[in-house]
Amino acid sequence: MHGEPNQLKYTDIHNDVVRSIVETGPNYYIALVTAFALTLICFFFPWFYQLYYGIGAAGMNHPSVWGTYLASFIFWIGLSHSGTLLSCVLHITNSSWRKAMYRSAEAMTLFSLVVAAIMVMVHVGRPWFIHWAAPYPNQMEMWPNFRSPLLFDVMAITTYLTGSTIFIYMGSIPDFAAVRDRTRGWRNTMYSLMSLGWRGTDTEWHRLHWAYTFLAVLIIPLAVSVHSIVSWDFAMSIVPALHQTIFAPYFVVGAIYSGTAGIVTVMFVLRKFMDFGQYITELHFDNLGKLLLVLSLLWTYINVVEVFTGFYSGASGETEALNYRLFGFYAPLYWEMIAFCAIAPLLCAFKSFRTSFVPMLVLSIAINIGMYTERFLIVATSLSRQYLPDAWGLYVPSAVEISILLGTFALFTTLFLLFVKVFPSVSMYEVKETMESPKKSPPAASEGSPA
Amino acid sequence: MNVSIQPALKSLQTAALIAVVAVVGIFVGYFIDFLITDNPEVSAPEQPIAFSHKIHAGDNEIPCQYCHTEARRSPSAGVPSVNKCMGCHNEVATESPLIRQVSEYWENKEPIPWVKVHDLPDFVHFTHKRHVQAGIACQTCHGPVETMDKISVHSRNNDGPTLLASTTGEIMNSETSAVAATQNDHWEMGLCLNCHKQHDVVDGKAVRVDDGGFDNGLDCWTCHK
Amino acid sequence: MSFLDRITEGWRKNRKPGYYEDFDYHWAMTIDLDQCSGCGACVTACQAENNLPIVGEDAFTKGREIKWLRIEHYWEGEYPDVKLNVIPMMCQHCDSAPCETVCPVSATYHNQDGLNTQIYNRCIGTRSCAVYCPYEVRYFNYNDHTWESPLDQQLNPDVSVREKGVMEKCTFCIQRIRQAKDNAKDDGRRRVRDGEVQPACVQTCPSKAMVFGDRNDPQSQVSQSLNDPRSYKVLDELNTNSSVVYLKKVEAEG
Amino acid sequence: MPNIDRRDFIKLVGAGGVGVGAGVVLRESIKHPKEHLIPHVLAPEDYSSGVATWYNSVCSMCSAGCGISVRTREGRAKKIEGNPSHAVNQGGLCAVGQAGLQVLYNPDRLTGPLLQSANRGSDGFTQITWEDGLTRVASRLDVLRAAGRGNRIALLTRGVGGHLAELLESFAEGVGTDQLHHYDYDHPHALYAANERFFGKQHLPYYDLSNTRHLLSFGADYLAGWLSPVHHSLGFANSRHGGDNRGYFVQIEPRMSPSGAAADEWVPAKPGTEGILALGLAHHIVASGHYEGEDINEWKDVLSAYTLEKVAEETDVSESVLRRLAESFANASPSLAIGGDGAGNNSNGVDTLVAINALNYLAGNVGEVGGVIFNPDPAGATSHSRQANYQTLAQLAESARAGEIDVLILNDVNPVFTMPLASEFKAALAQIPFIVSLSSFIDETSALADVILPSHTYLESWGDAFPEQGVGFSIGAVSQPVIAPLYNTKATGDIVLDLARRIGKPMRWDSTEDCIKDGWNKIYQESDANTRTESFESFWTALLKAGVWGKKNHLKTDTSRPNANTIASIGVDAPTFSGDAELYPFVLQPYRSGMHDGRAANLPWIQELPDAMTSVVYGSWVEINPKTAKDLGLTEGDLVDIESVEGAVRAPILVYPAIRPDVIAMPIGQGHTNYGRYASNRGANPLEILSPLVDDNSGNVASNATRVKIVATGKHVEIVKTGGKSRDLGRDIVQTTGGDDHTAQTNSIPITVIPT
Repeated sequence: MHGEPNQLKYTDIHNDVVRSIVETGPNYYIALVTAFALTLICFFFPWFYQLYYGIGAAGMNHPSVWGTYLASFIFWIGLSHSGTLLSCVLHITNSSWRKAMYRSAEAMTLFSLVVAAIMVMVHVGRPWFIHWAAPYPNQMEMWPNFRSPLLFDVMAITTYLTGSTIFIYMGSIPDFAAVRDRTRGWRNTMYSLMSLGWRGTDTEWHRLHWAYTFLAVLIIPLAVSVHSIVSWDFAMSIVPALHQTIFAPYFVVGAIYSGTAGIVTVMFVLRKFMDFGQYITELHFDNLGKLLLVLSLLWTYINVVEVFTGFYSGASGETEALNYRLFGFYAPLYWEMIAFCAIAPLLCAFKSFRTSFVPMLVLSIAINIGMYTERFLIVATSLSRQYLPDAWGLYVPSAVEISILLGTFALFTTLFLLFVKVFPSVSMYEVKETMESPKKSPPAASEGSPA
Repeated sequence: MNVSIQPALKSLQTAALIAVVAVVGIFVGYFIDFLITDNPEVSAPEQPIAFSHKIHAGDNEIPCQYCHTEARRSPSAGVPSVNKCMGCHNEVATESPLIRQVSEYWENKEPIPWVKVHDLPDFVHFTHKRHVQAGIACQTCHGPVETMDKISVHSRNNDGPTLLASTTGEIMNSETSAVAATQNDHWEMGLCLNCHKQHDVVDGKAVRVDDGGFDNGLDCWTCHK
Repeated sequence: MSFLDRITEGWRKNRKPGYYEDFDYHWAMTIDLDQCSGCGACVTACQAENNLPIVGEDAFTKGREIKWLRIEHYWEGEYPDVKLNVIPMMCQHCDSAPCETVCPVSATYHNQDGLNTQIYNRCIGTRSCAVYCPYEVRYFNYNDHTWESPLDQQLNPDVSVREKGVMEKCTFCIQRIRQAKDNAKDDGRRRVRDGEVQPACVQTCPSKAMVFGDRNDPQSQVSQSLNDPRSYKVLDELNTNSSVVYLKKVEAEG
Repeated sequence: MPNIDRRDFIKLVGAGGVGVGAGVVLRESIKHPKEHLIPHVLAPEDYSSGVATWYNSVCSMCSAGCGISVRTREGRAKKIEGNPSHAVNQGGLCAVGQAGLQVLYNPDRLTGPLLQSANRGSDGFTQITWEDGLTRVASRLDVLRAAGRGNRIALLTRGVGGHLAELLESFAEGVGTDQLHHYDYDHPHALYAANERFFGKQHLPYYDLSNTRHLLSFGADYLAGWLSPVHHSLGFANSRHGGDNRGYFVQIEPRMSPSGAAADEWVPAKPGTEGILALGLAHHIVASGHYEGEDINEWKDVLSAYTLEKVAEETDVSESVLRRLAESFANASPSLAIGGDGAGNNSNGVDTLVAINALNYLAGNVGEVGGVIFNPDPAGATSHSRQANYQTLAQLAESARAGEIDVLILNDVNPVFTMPLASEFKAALAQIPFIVSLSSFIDETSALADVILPSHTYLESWGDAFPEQGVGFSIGAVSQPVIAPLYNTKATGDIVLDLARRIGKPMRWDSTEDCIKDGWNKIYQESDANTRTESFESFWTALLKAGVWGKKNHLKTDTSRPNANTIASIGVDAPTFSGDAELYPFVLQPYRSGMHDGRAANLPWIQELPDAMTSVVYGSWVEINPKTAKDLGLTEGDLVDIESVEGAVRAPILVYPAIRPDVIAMPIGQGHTNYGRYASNRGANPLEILSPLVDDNSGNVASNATRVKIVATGKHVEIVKTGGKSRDLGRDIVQTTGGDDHTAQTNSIPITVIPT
């Protein structure tokens, strides 16, 4: 390995990370409060109003009965594919540059999943009955409909959520232990609970590594299945421009794509505001940049395929839907998406671009805007142009919807801010793995450094 | 330095205890309210006139349908009109204070605002006609009304074998009755479902069968609307 | 026979075409487009029978009307050789209905009479059925609807008033079917007579363009009407296998 | 267990308390509210809770007189359906008929007598008692009657048929006035006039659509408003698929109506030239020897002017089309030509309709099955003789201005809305010292009343109807109350009877029911002995049960051959229009949409019923040809002023594919200013700007003869409509098939039998 980490001592890592947890500047609190306030104002208040008034608070209508809520749902599910999936792949492929960033990446997974789950609640008309979608014995002797792709969704997401939670938690146990040993008072109590009495014996390390790898292998297919299944919500319908076999890979690629972009954003933030400069380096941005390039090409290819099938089908419904997407009411959004997700990422071909932080940040944000647009278009354009022209309609999001959309980001940020104060946001022991062992034996006994 | 989880857990015990107490409290509170405020399953609601089914259906063995005449020909069993009450009580027990109340209503030509005890949600379609004609005893769902002074929704928590009166009025026990009491305790979908699964309609009468219920009887639209 | 075999067998049984013919009734409707004048009497009749809300002008502007039965208009040609084709569009009660597979809570399903039914109080409002339905005949309650007193006294007690967040659609006036069956039982008949039950739209149609009845009974008017050479199904290419069959409009030369 | 010190214990107690509280609140919040079971005091015998009861009655939403059966539950009307045994509608019912329930349950209904305590036209009405209201009116009437100036009392009522009409007559007699006017905006005055001139009969004949094989409809929207739409729909359907060969329908009108859409052929002739076109066809029929009667020469003479070339150029319909139409009309047998409002409400309206009668005569359709059949004289009174046309009302207004009217009694009639502004009718009413209204609603006219004595709706009161357009034989039906009155209102008849009593001119009946029964008793007596039931009472019960009475007596007309001077009088001049063709390039066609003449505009179901052609709801619009729109640079939703000589109305543009470029059309019914929450201040009323151009033969205003211009306002509004894109983009949604693929209808329609 090369880069700054080599100049580091193990202790520096500990100090840095623990500092990031223990020492909290006013900026953090300002950030946290703002985020939380925004969450309340932009997310929860509008949502409660909607619960009271009905979905009519949103802009949906007949025939466009789905709207931004579902788009956000897919978007956040997509974002969730950044972390866990990526980190699993990289873990298995032993790409060591992953180690500094994967913790926060996995955290993203977790929180985007949580947000996505909440979006489902926001989306349905009677969330107070949502439990009926879960299979449990009841006096009505009613079971959910196991043929429904939506039910597949519920299953897939809950599984994925559980998987990722265990994964991130298990990965951080040694670090909890490390923090535990460096903190006093309630923190110490908390971390000694969370570290489950980790001692750092060889057996423990052995077991951890084994289980960790096992989970990694387990989660990869899971992650892929999740987004395939999400895509089936649409692909299994017979709506023109949704009823397509390409949808599963389309969604998976899209998911990883936006996820990776998401990681870039978060990396930048961590690097900037928690000065992890030495751990998150050009190297990471360089690699992520390459990844983005590949993914964008894949994504573009699938879009071309989609357009072609639409055009080649010759079916009035398909062509009309396609035509509407490309040149209809929402056309500007479509071309914005193409610009952001197909053209802009080509810049990643240049190393100079990949290794410069701010441009990468801009790109990553642009990509995620584009990806959100994609999800929105999938919902909006196809539903308003279906088989019976006399039933065509137009869907424009309402203020409540937009506010809730922004609110989700605030919610996500809030969760993430809390995370960085609880979890060591850089995996200490794995970063250490990337360093040569020090000349003399490490100072503290139980820092859980690998033998 | 201590790595054990024990001390941490110890220090949390009190907090945990408080939490537990609070949660338990919620359930307790719910149940208390369930018991003390008007809940037809536990305490019968106060009626404008303390009418006793025990006296009428029990002691004097007046058949249910003498007053609830529409049960056999209409979805709703119907509440007897005031003049129906007066029909008897012109002669019977005219001096008792309760009957005086009735006759007051009658003289003022006002209806008696009975409080509804057996209440189904508005999205449920239940027809007394079909069930009565199938020979199902009123008590199957309404419980031993003839033993109740105050009418209340019947839940079979503690009382033993329910006496079931057939629709014609003569008393018989659960063995001989067309339909035995269902096992479900509460006035909810399961109650209907059990019965519909256990019974089949053979030339107009409900008969107990073991292979789950009759063809349309389990369709949601049988009872929902 | 292994457990799996039994599962698969049961599945096939339920998937095989004509599955619903095994049941007592298979309700179906034909609409003769050569007789329909698009007057809209059926629309109002439906609204009166099924407690459809008066949504108000604002809801119409937002495209949130609730009309279980609507008249679609399709112009053809330009002035002066211009024609207007109208077609009443309501739930087609497809025997292989896309909406039924997608509902996560089985709020919509196919019942023994070949009806595509919707249980309002089971619906959680994912609205996916409306997306999956190619006929766009499922309508969603975007908010609670009110009837200005005393208009509420007109509400039909046999049909529940749907609350906010619930999907609703044409039921072939299932409450009338239920009533007819009830009457049949009272007369000790096993079956409902042909023509004994008519949905509100069929009943009121001034030009008698609609026929409703039991497809399983070969003698019924609707069965005969189904054999009409002019009969066709809208969007038949989607294999929804719908129970509403239209009779083609005739273009005669003077 | 940790050792709990005092503070912990307090904490515990506190937590427990909070928990319990939360629990109680929780259940209280989700608990069902208490419900009550309210029994009858004395249960009526025909009542059973949870079981529907059906009552047969008559629909009074328009003059067609369809039979209805009303479903009631727990004493409340729930649904109106057509009475299957009534020959007029045979179970069918139109949207407005269905919406009758909302007349009954309308939130804007008047709940009791009102007195205008502020100045007129304001909403300063105060509740008064019936006693008070009736005495106020009676005293006024009594004074005038006693002074022998009863003629200063005017009665203006909506078209009331049957024995109520007689009741009103004798009331008018009682107070000593001949100023009794029935007024319906859409009463076919021209048609009556034409029939009188050609057939010598002041009746509507029965147009037997169901048996005709070829229909020429001159601007008659017979499926959606003209005379008896439901019965016509039945006939239309039956002619299409009842018999073995399919009827062919031609619609001749400048703007495609629902009937035009349903027809096989739509001929957009110039507005007002329908008669000329008819005579053109007649000319061809005579010339090509399809007609050989001995009066053929007279016909030749009178028709000589109407050669196909000339007609073609006057009507803007190609000669070949005319020839084809003439041929198929003459060859098809039976064939039928009808002329409706589109043709009748022109400057040459009556001549036009006469010409159409002539066409029927020449094609040998008069008195034939599938042609024009004459009804027997209706068993009960009809209102035509008393029907007020534009001139009559204008005179009424005139005499009001001259101060010759002291009291005006209005019954459920709204001329202020339907009369053109030019007539200054509203201003005239202001001159009348005392106005009484018997309407159930506040509308533009009854808002001007001093006293309002609200009457029952037709679902709460007695009445009967003898459909004028009929079914070819005597038919009548009784309208009975289906539910107890909702409010403190009285039946119109009872109010009138009461007034009569109070002015010391009691009539021979003591209630409306009595009056109706009395009338039917006569009918019962006249009925021939062998079909008669044993007693009137049994007849009466049977009548109420069936909801309809009919007698298969057919006036086989003596196809009264028009005499020479009738024939000589035939001829249609070119239509005249008010307004200069240069300044006002377009002819305005106000047409009846779903709202009847506007009286249905306060019914939410009707407001929310998408228009049959444009799927527009709530509000009105201006239909113009796409080409015209293009030339004027207008698109859908552009707000424009429609200006005539008399004034202007404002409405959004709706590009309409099937209307002549030189014509614009607007629906009647919207534009109410004071007609309840659902109708008020919505859309525009085209009738306002009509110029009072009267066809002297009918005395009615030629409502299709006003020229207008379109002035763009630059504003834009969104037209509220349910339809998306109304082109099917080759998706084959509405499929069609060739005429040869015709199949006989499998559901046999009950055909009204016409023995000949």
